[in-house]
Amino acid sequence: MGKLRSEFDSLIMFSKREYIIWSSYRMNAWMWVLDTFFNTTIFFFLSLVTKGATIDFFPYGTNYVTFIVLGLSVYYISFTNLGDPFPRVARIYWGGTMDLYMLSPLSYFTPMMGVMYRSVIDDYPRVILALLFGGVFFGASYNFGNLGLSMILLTLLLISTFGIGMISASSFYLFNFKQKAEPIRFIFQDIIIALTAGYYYPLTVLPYPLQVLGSFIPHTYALDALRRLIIPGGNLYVKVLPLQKVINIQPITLDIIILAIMSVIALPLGWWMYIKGIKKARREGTLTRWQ
Amino acid sequence: MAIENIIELENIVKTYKIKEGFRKFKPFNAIDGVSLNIEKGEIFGLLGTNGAGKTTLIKIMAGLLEADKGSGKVLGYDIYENHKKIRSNVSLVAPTADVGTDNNLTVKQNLEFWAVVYNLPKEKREERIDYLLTFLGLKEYENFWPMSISAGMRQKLAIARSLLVQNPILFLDEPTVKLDAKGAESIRKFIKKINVEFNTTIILTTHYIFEAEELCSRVAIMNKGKIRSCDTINNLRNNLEKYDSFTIKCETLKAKTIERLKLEENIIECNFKNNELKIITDKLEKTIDLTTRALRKENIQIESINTTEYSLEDIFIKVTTEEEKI
Amino acid sequence: MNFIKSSLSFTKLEYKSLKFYPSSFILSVIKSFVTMSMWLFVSLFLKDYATEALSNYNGDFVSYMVIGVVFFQSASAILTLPFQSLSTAFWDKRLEIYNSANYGIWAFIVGRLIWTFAYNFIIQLSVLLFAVFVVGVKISANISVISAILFYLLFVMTSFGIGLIGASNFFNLEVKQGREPVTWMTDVLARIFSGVYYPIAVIPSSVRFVSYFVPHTYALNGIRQIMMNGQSLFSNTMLPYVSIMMVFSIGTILLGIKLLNNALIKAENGNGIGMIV
Amino acid sequence: MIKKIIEIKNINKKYKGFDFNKSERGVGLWIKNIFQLTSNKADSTLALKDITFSISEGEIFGIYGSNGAGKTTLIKILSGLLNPDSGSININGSSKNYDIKNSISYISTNGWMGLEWQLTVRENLILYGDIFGMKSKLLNKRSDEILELIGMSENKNKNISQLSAGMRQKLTIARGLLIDKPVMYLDEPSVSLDVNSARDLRHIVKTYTKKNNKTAIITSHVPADLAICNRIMFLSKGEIIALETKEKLYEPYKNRKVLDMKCLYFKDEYLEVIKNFESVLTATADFSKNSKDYIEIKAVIKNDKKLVTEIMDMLLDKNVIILNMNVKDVSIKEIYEYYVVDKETRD
Repeated sequence: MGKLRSEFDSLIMFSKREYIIWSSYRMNAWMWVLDTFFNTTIFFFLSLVTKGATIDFFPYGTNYVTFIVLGLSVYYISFTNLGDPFPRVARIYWGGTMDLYMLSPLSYFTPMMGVMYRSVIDDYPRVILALLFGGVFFGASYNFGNLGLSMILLTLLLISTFGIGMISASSFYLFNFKQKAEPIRFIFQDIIIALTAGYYYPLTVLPYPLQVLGSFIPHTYALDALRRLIIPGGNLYVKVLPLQKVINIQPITLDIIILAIMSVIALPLGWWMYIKGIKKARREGTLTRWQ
Repeated sequence: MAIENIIELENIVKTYKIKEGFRKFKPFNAIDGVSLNIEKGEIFGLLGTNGAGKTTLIKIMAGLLEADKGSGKVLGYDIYENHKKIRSNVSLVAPTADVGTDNNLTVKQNLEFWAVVYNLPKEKREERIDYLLTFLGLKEYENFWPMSISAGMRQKLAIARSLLVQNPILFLDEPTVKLDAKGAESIRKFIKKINVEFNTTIILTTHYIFEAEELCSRVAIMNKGKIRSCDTINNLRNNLEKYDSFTIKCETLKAKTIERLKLEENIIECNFKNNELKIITDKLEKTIDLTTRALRKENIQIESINTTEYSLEDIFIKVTTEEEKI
Repeated sequence: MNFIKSSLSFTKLEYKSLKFYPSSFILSVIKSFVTMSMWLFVSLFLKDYATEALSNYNGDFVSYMVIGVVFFQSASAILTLPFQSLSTAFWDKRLEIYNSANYGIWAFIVGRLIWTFAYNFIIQLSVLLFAVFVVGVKISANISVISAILFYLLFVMTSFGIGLIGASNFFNLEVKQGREPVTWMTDVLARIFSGVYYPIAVIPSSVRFVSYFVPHTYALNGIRQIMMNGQSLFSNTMLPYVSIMMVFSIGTILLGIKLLNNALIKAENGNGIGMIV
Repeated sequence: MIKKIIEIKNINKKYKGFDFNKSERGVGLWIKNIFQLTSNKADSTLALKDITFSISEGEIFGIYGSNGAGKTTLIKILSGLLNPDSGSININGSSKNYDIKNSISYISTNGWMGLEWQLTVRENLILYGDIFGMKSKLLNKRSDEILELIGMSENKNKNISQLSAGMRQKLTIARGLLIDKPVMYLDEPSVSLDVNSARDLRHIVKTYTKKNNKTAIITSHVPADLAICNRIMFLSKGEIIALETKEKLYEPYKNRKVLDMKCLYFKDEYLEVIKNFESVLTATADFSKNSKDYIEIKAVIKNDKKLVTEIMDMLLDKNVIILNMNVKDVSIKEIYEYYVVDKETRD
């Protein structure tokens, strides 16, 4: 019990530290506010190419800006949870602090989650900002009818993406990828997700094979469900995703189930791999940079 | 009571795979059958040229690296099973420690951060940090950014961090490298002080011989992953030659004085040429005392006395060159 | 002469490091393909609604988008180059060593420019060819390749010039890491106002004026004229674009050189090029 | 008449927006944003104050000083990497920054030392030569020579990452020798080398400069490095506190000696007795040595033989066994400290 307590304390401490550091880069703070704003702007203008003609991308209602804003939100979240663990581990390693953490009573994961606060502070608020900008400036409209359900979806998304992130992070030691690029993360984030997550377009635009590929990542289901729920005029019953067409239950329920399964598989797997990786590193002497 | 060994290693072997181009590896024995016992509360020095395996050995002792063969206990924990226990009970200051201190946090903030990470009880933190800051003379710099204090100070900060929790063992890997004479000296002073104050067992690597000479109660000289010799500095010296010898410089010496000296039982050899009386003996203390007194009785001006002591450097070079010969 | 030689040796260095991580090349190739196809899908998604807005690009939103993205990508790589080079060398403590030779830093930057240009040219070209021949993105049947390349060069030069201006802030504003204001701002403005993803006609007239100050507007428009309408560099429609880009490229490059040089001298008079401690 | 290759007159240098003793976030090192910059404009550190000296061709010139004394700053100024706020430099007959850079080779040994990790040892040399616009033919020939000289020719095709720290450092030196310029600066040449390689390095530098009539400037903390210098400059707080040949530096301690004794059965009260001899200036005994069974006594004394004998007799009466007894000259560290103190007392 006391163990857990201390782990928790250090997590808090990490967040404190990361906050101090983050707030000392005032310039960047401004830049990322602007960044979010500009990102939304681009897609707002993009939505104007229709010259007022209403886009009707069944079953996600008609408001393209809302559609995009939700896409961006999921993008930001996945960017942190999925994309960040690996570079953070790399940073600890190259920064030479890995050995120090290893010599502390902390569990393997605490420091690694701790240093992620930087991008948590950086990215999570963007979700709100995006929603805000969308609503205030660009006429996005939201339907928070069943907020609870959306929250559940969000949490599931957070967990599952983080799980995949951990898997990619563990490859730093397990497969000894000491460079910037790392296949697992790259294949997931920069290829599959970038193409098939459908941040900016519904999955239906893609050729069928890509749609199938898309049904292996949590984003697809999260976005599908969230958009149905939050975009005004979203339809809850029509099936669009390949899997939805196969399994005959209500789309949103299916989405939640799939997300839950993904979370339950990905996270434990990720943690297990990470421990394995560290064990391997201890044997081969690649644990710390200091030679 | 018998002195307990805080570290016991039994012919440890560690082999790295060196990458030799694509998918080609060649084995490299970083540690090659090292056995080592370190007693509680001593300052133990590991000496060796670059790449002699000092750091690897430290890593193994600190539980950061798993040995391939051999057995060992650190703090009574087995180095294979209980490495987590070992890790959380030893402190370490690596050459990269400087990187470990975050440049965006002030000196104090850094320590506070690590205090929590090292899981120091809340109520203790403040006083402990204060104590350390004053102890290492960093008090007036507590609100400085690490980048704006000297390298020596940063090294001290790193040491302070490692002392936050009073672990029984402290590893220092080249603590004074890249410091100027003054900085290095003060660090050395503190190493001694720490050893006395907290009675921490300190294991340090260095290639400054005088440093080891000044600090260490025992040294192990490493070369090519083997420990060539491991003993107190005096014994290392004595091992070089069975007999001690000393020379006394003085203007003149009566022939019969020399004769008389020659008769002494402990004096193996005794000759006097160009104002130097060279005596080889098997009982240094007695003979040197006797001789000096004898000379003074005859009121002879003694300019200098030199007991041929082998400096660690001699030993070091001797050992390593012997190694090359084999 | 020596200068060329030493900058080329830096180019060689870049090449060497590529051989060290061949994967990084492949990855960046894939990345640019992915980016392209991502936007391709966006345009596919919206093209049915966009015909009216794109009437003067004969209504083809897909090819409009692809061409825009491809050329914008390659240019923005050049844009950030000078600052990136300085920053990396600085943190590796190499910058001062380079500076201990006359024009060492310039050789370094130019060398990397040559490399990055070649590198990007190949990648983006392959992306374009892929888009045209595999995906079937429509482009004009009779493109004069010379004009395309020449105009593209103008575009690159402009980006490089702006990049240099930005790099001068490495010493002027002491921005040693992270994003550098000038290049960042240029990038953002280009993304929003220069019509990379959508014709500037759709931008609300109240803010549209910004477009006219962003070189990318003219560059991308010109490129599209060449690629989609098969204009040659010397046709009357192209004349305004070419002349404006001429002015931009020469202006920015000269200004950039001047500013960065002054910045370097300022640094030498001040706290030096490298780290103090 | 030997040619003066370096002439420096009243150089001053301040670091703006940078202060060692100010609690700023590594100001001037990485100022994060524009807002901060303005706040740092104000404070500044004095790096060098009114430095004037000259070095003649073929000389090995040593600079000794504690951290922050301004050694590196001076070197940078001499290499045209930094311009002084005021004063005049003249190196190899020119004061133009361009020519200065052409007539020096700057060897810094900190950090990655500007080595390209992607390249092999030899390729590094080649690249460096190219940067300095050497002719390829000459370059190839010379880089082999140099590698031979520093004894690294067998691992010239190794990657930098495979080299030990010491090796890397040797390589940086090699790089400095490669571009064969009249003056070369060695900044902390033996900082992370072990005894043997440091010794080799010193030898290399010495012979090389002699053979090719080069001028070398060495900054170092290591006394041994300075032993090979013809003249040594003491820097403290950015000022020259002494600039002399080794012999001259010892001038103030000419009639002083250090009495150095190692005794068994020495008790601390005897120390008082020693101090009471009128020609003993200072005396210290080190009882803290836990590594040795004897006790070291150090005393700075006036130079007379009688005193030594007296002390000896005194100790013999008290049944102290004297293992070692030497009357030594003073070491460079003590000298430096002497000059620093002396300077402070003067102002």
